[in-house]
Amino acid sequence: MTTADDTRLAMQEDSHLAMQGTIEALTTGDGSEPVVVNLGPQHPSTHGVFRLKVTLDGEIVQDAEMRIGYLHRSMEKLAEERTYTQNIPFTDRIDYLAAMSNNLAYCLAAEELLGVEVPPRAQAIRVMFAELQRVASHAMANGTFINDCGAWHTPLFYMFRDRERVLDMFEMTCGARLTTNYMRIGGVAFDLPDELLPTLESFLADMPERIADYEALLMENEILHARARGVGVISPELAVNSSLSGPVLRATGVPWDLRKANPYCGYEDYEFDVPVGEQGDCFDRFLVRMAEVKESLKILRQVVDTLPDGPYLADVPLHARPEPGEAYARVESPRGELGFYLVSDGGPAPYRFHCRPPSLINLTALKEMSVGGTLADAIVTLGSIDIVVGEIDR
Amino acid sequence: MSDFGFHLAFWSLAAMTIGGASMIIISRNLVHAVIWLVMSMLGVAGLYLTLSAEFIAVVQVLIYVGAISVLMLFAIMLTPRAERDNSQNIKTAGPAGLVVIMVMIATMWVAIDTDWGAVREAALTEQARLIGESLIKHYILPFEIGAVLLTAALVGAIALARQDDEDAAVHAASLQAELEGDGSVDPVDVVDPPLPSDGEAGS
Amino acid sequence: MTDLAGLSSVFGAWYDFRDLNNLQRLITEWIAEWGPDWLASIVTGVLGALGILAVVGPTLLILIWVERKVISRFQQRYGPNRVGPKGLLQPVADAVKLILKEQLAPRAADKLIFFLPPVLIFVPGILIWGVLPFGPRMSVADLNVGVLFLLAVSGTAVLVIFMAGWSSNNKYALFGAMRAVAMSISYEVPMVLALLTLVVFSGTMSINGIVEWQQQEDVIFILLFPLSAIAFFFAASAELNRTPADISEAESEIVAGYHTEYSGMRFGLFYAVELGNTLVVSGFIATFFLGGWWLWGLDQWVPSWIILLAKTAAVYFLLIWTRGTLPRLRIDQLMSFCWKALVPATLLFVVVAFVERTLILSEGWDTTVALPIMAVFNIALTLGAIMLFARVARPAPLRRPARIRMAGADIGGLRAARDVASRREEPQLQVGGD
Amino acid sequence: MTTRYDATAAMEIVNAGTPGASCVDGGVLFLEPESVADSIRTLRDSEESDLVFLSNLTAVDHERHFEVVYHLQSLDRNHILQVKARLTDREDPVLPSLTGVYHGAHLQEREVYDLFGIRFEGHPDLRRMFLWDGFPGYPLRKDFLQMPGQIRAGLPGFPHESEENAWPVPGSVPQRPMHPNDPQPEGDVVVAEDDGEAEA
Repeated sequence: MTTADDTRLAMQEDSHLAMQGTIEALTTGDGSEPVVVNLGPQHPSTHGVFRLKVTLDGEIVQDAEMRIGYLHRSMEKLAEERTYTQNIPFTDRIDYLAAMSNNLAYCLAAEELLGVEVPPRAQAIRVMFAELQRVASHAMANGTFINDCGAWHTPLFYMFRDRERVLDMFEMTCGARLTTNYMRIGGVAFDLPDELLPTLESFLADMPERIADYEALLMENEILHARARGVGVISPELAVNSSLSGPVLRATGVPWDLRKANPYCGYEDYEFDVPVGEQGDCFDRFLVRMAEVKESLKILRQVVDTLPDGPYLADVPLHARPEPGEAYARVESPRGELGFYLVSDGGPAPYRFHCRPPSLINLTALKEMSVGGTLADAIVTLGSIDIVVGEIDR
Repeated sequence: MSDFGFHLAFWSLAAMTIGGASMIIISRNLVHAVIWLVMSMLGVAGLYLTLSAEFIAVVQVLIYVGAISVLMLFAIMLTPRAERDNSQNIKTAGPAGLVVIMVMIATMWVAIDTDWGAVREAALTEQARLIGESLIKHYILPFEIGAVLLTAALVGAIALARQDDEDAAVHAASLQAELEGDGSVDPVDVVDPPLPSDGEAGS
Repeated sequence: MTDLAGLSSVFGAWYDFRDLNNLQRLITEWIAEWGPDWLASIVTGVLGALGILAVVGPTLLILIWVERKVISRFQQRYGPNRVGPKGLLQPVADAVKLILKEQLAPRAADKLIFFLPPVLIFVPGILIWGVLPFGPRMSVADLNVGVLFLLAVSGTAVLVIFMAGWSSNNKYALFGAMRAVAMSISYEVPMVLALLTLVVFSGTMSINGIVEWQQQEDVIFILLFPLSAIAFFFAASAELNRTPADISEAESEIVAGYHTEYSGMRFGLFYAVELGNTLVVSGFIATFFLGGWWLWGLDQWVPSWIILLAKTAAVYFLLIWTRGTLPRLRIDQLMSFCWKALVPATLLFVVVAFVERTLILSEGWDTTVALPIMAVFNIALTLGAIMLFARVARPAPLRRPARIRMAGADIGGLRAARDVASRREEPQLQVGGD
Repeated sequence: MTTRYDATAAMEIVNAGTPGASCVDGGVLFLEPESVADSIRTLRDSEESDLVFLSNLTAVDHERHFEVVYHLQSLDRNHILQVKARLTDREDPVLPSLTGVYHGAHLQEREVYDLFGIRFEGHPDLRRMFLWDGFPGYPLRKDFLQMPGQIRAGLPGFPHESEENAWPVPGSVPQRPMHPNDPQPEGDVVVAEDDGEAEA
């Protein structure tokens, strides 16, 4: 057994004793004494191995602190020993619910280093899959969010039905559903299969009805309103100062979307809008995600209509050595601003590989959002931020 | 009902009541004591049943088991541990015991001395109606006094609970100060396990 | 009944399945002929208990299947369909699995109190069946104080839940237990008040008496006192820990609440009792508010217990429906809903029932005319109360609508945010609000 | 389209308050480590630069020195500026914390501390984040777990390029025993992992 294992064991033993101590304090201690409750690492609504340590006075959260690292796989170190192309599968595993967006952000950074021009068809395919990924990811986020509000899995299963269709499309294109490994430096790995476009057409035809269903089921649900309105509120000033991004930032009213602000892959050619909220509470985040799904469908419609012909992959040597330099490319992933910062020393592998994880940075303000609310509010807030632990820990 | 069934019920219920009451005194854990108290009260409810007073029996369960004991559990949960340590009260235990014994003797004397005029007729079928009528007609004054007393207690309890709001404001302010301050690390959080020495390091 | 004259010999015979009590009465009369009367009463009790267990046990197994199947249809999936025909044997397989699982107990648990609750929880769970009238004479114990008995027995279950949560030495369990206790003592009040309406109006505390009153007056109580029925339904679902009030075992917050630390069949017992309680409470709702075993004369033809079971199934389906559809409320919302909405409303209806009862008894109003008028009045009052609540008691954040605007060309930071927010045009999406 | 904010302009804004900023060709703004927080606060508050959003904060180990890299973004003006600070002390690299300027620096600085060992002075809660307390070393430094024979971390070359860069043919290198029951190899085997036994 290594030293590290011993340390881990000692920690576990320690936390066990600490747990017993607080139980004692809770059951036999002063009533007003704060109680520390660990939500996670194994907990139904921490969405992975994430641990939220809340200090409670009764049911009121006095302090919330997160403990992460349970899923730390040291990707940034591992990536330094693999070629630029070999690193693409790693990015799948960073955010396994939006693998396409991660592929895309990494490839954009690598292309910036290598100075590669991406053919127009590849650009359009990238947009198509990034938006499909957004639909799938938001379906998951909203479903689990309502589950955290206490629904008994019904909305989750409804949303999963749509996500399933998107994943089927991924599978028919690149053979994988979650860890797609589809984007390549200079384009995408495969051209679209023949059956994809008809499937996508039928998906686009069905979705408006589905979304109307969800709006009827969820948006006027008084209990959902009671649970999510005015909960986990954050001001736009603090949101900007906390580097929040994505739907969490837009729910506060700040119209910041990289697809508009810094268009990549030809997003400037498509017509879509950026929905923003007003209150910055959990319900606005939910609504913003719902509205974003609609906008994504709008983009998908345009991509299908204007899909150009041509090569799907630029002529990039497999064993490319970029010039020494650095690149920072960002995309608007479903969770927010996802950036990859690559430093090259002229070698075959990145000298430094850094991912700007929106899930992690969006958690910066978790304490501010949840202190003062109840334990149940903290869970709803965490659910509304939509974290992916693979991306937090990397 | 023949005597055998009655005696069986009476003695087992009496054992349950007195046994539970004794265990309240013996058990050192307050929560255990409450659970024994519940057992004792259930025994009393059973005794009422043997006296054909099913209304009183059911009310006993409803109020004492369902409400009073739960109230006690809440009180225990909300009491600081230091104030629950009975060893500090050992000086008052003697006089208190004396008072209790005197009250008990007085009660028993009254109980034995009173001519209860046992009812030998069939069990009353409409006890609730009789109790209600006697409360409203004959004992209206005590009933009203009890009602006023309970209302006063309720208002007092709400007033006591209301005071917490001021504390809450202070508390929120201190919490805010803590948030804005330099955010010193909570000592509980620092898990600093001793690094195993070479000898202890397992292979 | 004249056309049934030929069959009259059937009535009251042991094979008259409209009333299963006939068989039992036959046995007790036979024992009373030769044996002591305490033996007869013991045999009666044992037979009743066995009858209930024989009904409850298999029903629970079927219910697990029904609940899972119905919920899965709500959720666009198939549900259990592998074990046995249509997955009917799935609950049996689950039970076998639970029995074979290892029984774990936390090291620091209070062992005696930890092991007792899974057994003790059965006591109120079974006792409560005793006063459910399946037919005119078909209840194990037709108590004069049946309503009170029901409340008293269901109130004791909370102590068992507390024992389970406290002894587990687990914070989730303790939170669940405290929430369950707080919920239970709060929601008992509207429950009592809702039943008090019926007791005041029908003038009896016997459950069978309440059903017979509905039979005599040809009316079901849900029409006379709809708000009491709604309050009772909600309070019962709160006591049963079902959504939207399942905070004491809120999965997304406190894992499984008071039975977090119970594994294997110990958990299975909690689960079974919970389902059984759901069924029996559906039965009581059907009895109190839907006329129980009586259905406008149909009970002469169809066995009364089948009518009751059909009504129970309807209420049970409603409970599954709410569970499959609604999110969960927060504890403070549930508490304020109980004390600020349900208690005053049910109290109001106690007064209303008292006044209307007095009108019938003292003023001698004819019930055939008075009851429909009162029903219309009470329904109007209920609707008014609900609308008043919706208007007055809505928390502040809900009074403003949630708005989603489209940024359009305004992309940027705080300045752009102000620009977007100050636009006059209608927001893209507007939800909620007054 | 997000534009690059001219570093020369940023340099002028900063140098008006706390001198020490420099830049090369208007691309990247270099700051003196001691004045990082103050300079960036100036850049954030200045109406002209308006860099209110800390997009990214990370570090790079350049073997001789560390580089802490900040990407600052203006949302309303839609420009981005890359700021760097060099730390030459490898033993105890210290930098003032940005948490007073950007709340969003909180977790990112903790991450850099965890993986590079760069201390941020004034950070309210500077603890290990991904790794546990007592983890030996800082894994993203290039000298972390330096292998015997001075093998440098990273990929020396593509496999096809030369003999010595080639990845070993399977079976040609004796495998490290994965389990005590595996056949023990003969001769010297480079064991990459430091066990407790090796230390003892």
